[in-house]
Amino acid sequence: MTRVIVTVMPRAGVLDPQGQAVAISLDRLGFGHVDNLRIGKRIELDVPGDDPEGQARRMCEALLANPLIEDYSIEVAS
Amino acid sequence: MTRVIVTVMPRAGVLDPQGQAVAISLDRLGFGHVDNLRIGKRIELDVPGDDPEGQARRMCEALLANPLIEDYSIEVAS
Amino acid sequence: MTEVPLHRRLGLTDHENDLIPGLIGRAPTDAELMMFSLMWSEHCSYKHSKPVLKRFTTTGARVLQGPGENAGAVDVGDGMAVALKVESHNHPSAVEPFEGAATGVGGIVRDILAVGARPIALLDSLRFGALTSARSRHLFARAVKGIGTYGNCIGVPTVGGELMFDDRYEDSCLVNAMCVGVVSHDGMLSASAQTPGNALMLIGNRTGRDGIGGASILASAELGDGDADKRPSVQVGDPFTERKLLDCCLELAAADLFVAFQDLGAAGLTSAASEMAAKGGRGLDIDLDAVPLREEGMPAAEILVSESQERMLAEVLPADVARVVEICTRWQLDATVIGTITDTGHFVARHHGDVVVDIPASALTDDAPVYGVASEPQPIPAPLDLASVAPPADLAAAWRGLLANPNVGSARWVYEQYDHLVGANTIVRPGGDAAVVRLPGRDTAIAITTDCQPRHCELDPRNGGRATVLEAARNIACTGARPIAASDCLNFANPEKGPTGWRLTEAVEGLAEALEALTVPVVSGNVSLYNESPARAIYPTPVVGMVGLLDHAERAVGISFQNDADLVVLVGDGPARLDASEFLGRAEGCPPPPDLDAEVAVIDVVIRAAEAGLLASAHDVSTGGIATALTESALAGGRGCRVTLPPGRRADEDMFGEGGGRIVVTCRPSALPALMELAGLVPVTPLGTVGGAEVGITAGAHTVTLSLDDARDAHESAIPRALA
Amino acid sequence: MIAVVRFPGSLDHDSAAKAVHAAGGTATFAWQDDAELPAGTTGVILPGGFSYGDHLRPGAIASRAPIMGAVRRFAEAGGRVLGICNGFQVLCEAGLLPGVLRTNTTLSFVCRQVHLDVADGDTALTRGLAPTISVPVKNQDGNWLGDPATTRVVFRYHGENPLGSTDAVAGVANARGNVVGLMPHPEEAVDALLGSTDGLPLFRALVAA
Ligand SMILES: Nc1ncnc2c1ncn2[C@@H]1O[C@H](COP(=O)(O)OP(=O)(O)O)[C@@H](O)[C@H]1O
Ligand SMILES: [Mg+2]
Repeated sequence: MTRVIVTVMPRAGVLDPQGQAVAISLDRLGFGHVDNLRIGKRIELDVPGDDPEGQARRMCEALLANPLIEDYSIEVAS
Repeated sequence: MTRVIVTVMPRAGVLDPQGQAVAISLDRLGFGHVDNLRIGKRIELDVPGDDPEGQARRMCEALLANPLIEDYSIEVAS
Repeated sequence: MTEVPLHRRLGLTDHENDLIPGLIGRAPTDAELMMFSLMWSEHCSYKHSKPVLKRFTTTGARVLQGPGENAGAVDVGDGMAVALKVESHNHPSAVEPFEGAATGVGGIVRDILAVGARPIALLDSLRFGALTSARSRHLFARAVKGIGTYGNCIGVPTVGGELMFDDRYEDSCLVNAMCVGVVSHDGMLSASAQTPGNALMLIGNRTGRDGIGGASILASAELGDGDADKRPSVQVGDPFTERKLLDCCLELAAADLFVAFQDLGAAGLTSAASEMAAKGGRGLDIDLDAVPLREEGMPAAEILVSESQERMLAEVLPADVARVVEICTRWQLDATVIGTITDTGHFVARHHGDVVVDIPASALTDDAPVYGVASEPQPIPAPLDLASVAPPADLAAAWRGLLANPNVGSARWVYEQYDHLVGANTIVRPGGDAAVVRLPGRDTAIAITTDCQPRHCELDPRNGGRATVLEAARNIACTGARPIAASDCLNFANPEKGPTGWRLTEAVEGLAEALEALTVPVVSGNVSLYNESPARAIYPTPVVGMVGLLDHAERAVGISFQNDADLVVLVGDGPARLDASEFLGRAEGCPPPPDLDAEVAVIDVVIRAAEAGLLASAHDVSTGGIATALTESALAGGRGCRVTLPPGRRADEDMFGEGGGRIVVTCRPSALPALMELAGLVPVTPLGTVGGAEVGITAGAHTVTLSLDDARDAHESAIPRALA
Repeated sequence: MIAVVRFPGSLDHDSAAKAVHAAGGTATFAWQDDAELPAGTTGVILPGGFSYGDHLRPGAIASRAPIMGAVRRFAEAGGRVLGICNGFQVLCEAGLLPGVLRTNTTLSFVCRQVHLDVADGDTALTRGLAPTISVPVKNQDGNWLGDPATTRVVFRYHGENPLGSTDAVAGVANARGNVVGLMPHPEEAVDALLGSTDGLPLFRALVAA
């Protein structure tokens, strides 16, 4: 098993309503104006086999990310 | 403005229903049994001021994370 | 420094600790002590409230199951039963409002499931501090989100509830949930263990470290400054698993695969298994190594008391185990044999080959100490001296202000976050008096409501208790339904203190008297005590959940004005008083005692008038007085009215005064004679007519009007503005 | 025979079946693990609910279930498919309809009666609907994001746009018009006792195929 971290973020140019709402709340809480706040997902998992990166990529293509609105990246723990 | 990445993950031992559902699905899609899958949030933002890390920590305490069920970590881009 | 002994840290008194060896014949192990501490907490044992609860009438012609099982049930005809129960999740919601409220919904739904019923409706009764407090805004908004997220995802419509904001709930918010389900008479399940040799199966989520100690620490102690320490024990809800559990268990029940069935709630496996055993006079032998865990290395005591959600316990014939597993697997749920039913009467648990628990099951349940409550009668305050309340300079402005008060304004902000339609049976939606839900596959329907009059209960608990029940019954009657059953949730402060104990006893007396006057039995309920902080105690808040039956679903009546030129008619002549009213805004003065006979008569007239098809709308006069009732019916129907109120003492009291015994109905002018005849001696007073784009009220020498647009703006924005 | 597809977490399958009956048809259920639709299927409904708890993305996990292969083949052969709420999300995730459904701009669940303008009454399913219909909307993630210029939009919110979707889109069809998805719930608008019968023609059209 290899520890893999998959990051799925809203694509640049796609409006992120949740991120916007959080930015507004932060401002209201007195943190001032926060720029470029975006919220995505971090998926941690143990992947079997000897090609964890390829396997994680296939998981992203098959399920974990929606290419219409999301980009993903993969990090394999050493 | 300093780029900061906040990672918010379900605390160890706290149920992660989303991670569980995704693990079941990956298995059903033929990826086999996946261990220790947990899903959290990745929040990217530009923080003003000269103590971005402290500021981000305060944001986590105030809003971004729920300390009852989530742990957070902060990474400041250099 | 001497170390505090374990039993005290677990919340047991020295006296209670001394009782245990006598019951089990030796000193308890730590795991056993933990189990006693949880099972003997107020939450599980009702040790203070049990004697008080005896006051309720729990039998009646329709009662199929009274208190004693996971939920009560009443007959609604044609072999169908309706199961109902109200439960609190106050303390968990104060610690973590989203998960606390969500798991409160999950818990009450599993109580209904446990009697074999399909849940068809949820209601939530909510009380928080004033919305001027940031903490209360947070608790309120997150609790609503938690209820919505859970209820929406499990597909049970949340069709009603209550909402009240008052400083007295600032430190101890109340989150009560009610669930109603349907089951055929012969499909009803019991939690009572039956036959030695049968398998004990755990179905649903895996067991983790959720809510360890929750039952004693979260539910039975006053919340102090140390709340942060309680954090790790928060339970997290998983509504997706709950939905699968519902579908799966109803399928298993339909296939007759459960001998006994029980949910896991407070105190987890300890409570569920000991109650199942004690109820049936059986024993259990549980192998804790078989319990599916979410985390490795959990000690026996933690497995025994974990409050992980979405789990059920079933007694299953050995020959049926394979089929149960097969069906659960299709629903992607774990189903595991964790033990067997025995004839020893003992709760035995084994872990890693050792016997870690071996005690009579009844020692945990039936032998819990019973204390009753303290009692120190309090004086009943005198009625308000009206002269001490300055009349408002501008009645229209006062009216608008009252509509914009979050205790009076629309709850739309809340109920639009709830799916109140799923199931396609919701006939009367939230926003009126009671909700009306068609019984699946039938032409009959039930009306459901939850109510309480906390300020009245504070000042005069017995009459407040009566007023609480009567309001619930009026709400049911306004839909045309006849009340048939009640459940209650007694939310009080520390009953070991004299005034609180007295209020608890008195309020229950008032509830019981009014329920008897209506011949409505109490079939289930729940108690939540110690709702106080060093700074303040809640009002006595005995929430009543009531169900009514409509023989003809299509005759259900709502609050909306239906037709221009309809008559606006007042049924009943109950008092309008500013004492403890929302217009006054505080618990001061003392509302007049309800007249039980007159109230029952008014309720009966409205039900019979609805059955006879005479009514276009009906709405009871409650919070905010008759001006509010008229405005709400006008807004709901999109048409105004013009009325003259019966002359009273002062225009503001006439318009905004509260007190029971009044229902505003509308009917075609041609229906008035029939209504009057049907009413007999009950006063029926035409007030005016429906029509126009404003509500116009003449009270004494004053005529006040409010346009529907102004009224809507005030009413609809009350909560959003308070939250902004 | 209309096949109503069930996933773990489906909620509105019974209401959808009732609507089919109200429209004079018969309904049967298909389970997510089935490889084929039931024999004799003449139309398919993907009902509302929270399949797989809406985890990851609404509809994402369900859209990868075995039955979806059969639904795809059925649609490609010209069969009529109606996706309601979560069913719409599943169809978008499966690529059978254009666009994607994201969280409502209010970030809250919204349950409310709304009016819809029928923007395209020419599809196999929307023929026969009144120009404006009253139906309830109830969802958390009903904010359709897509390109209206290249999409066959069949429903738009009339008046206020409650969920914040692109161009007030409430429902879309595939180019051929045999697959329709919408966020509001026409199956909750087939019974006068519950407030509206405006959704009935949609089910009549499905049943008529
Ligand atoms: N206030 C009350 N009025 C009537 N019955 C009550 C009341 N409180 C509890 N009960 C009954 O006592 C029994 C035990 O209640 P409880 O422990 O809350 O049930 P559960 O274990 O299912 O959560 C139930 O049958 C319940 O209906
Ligand atoms: Mg129970």
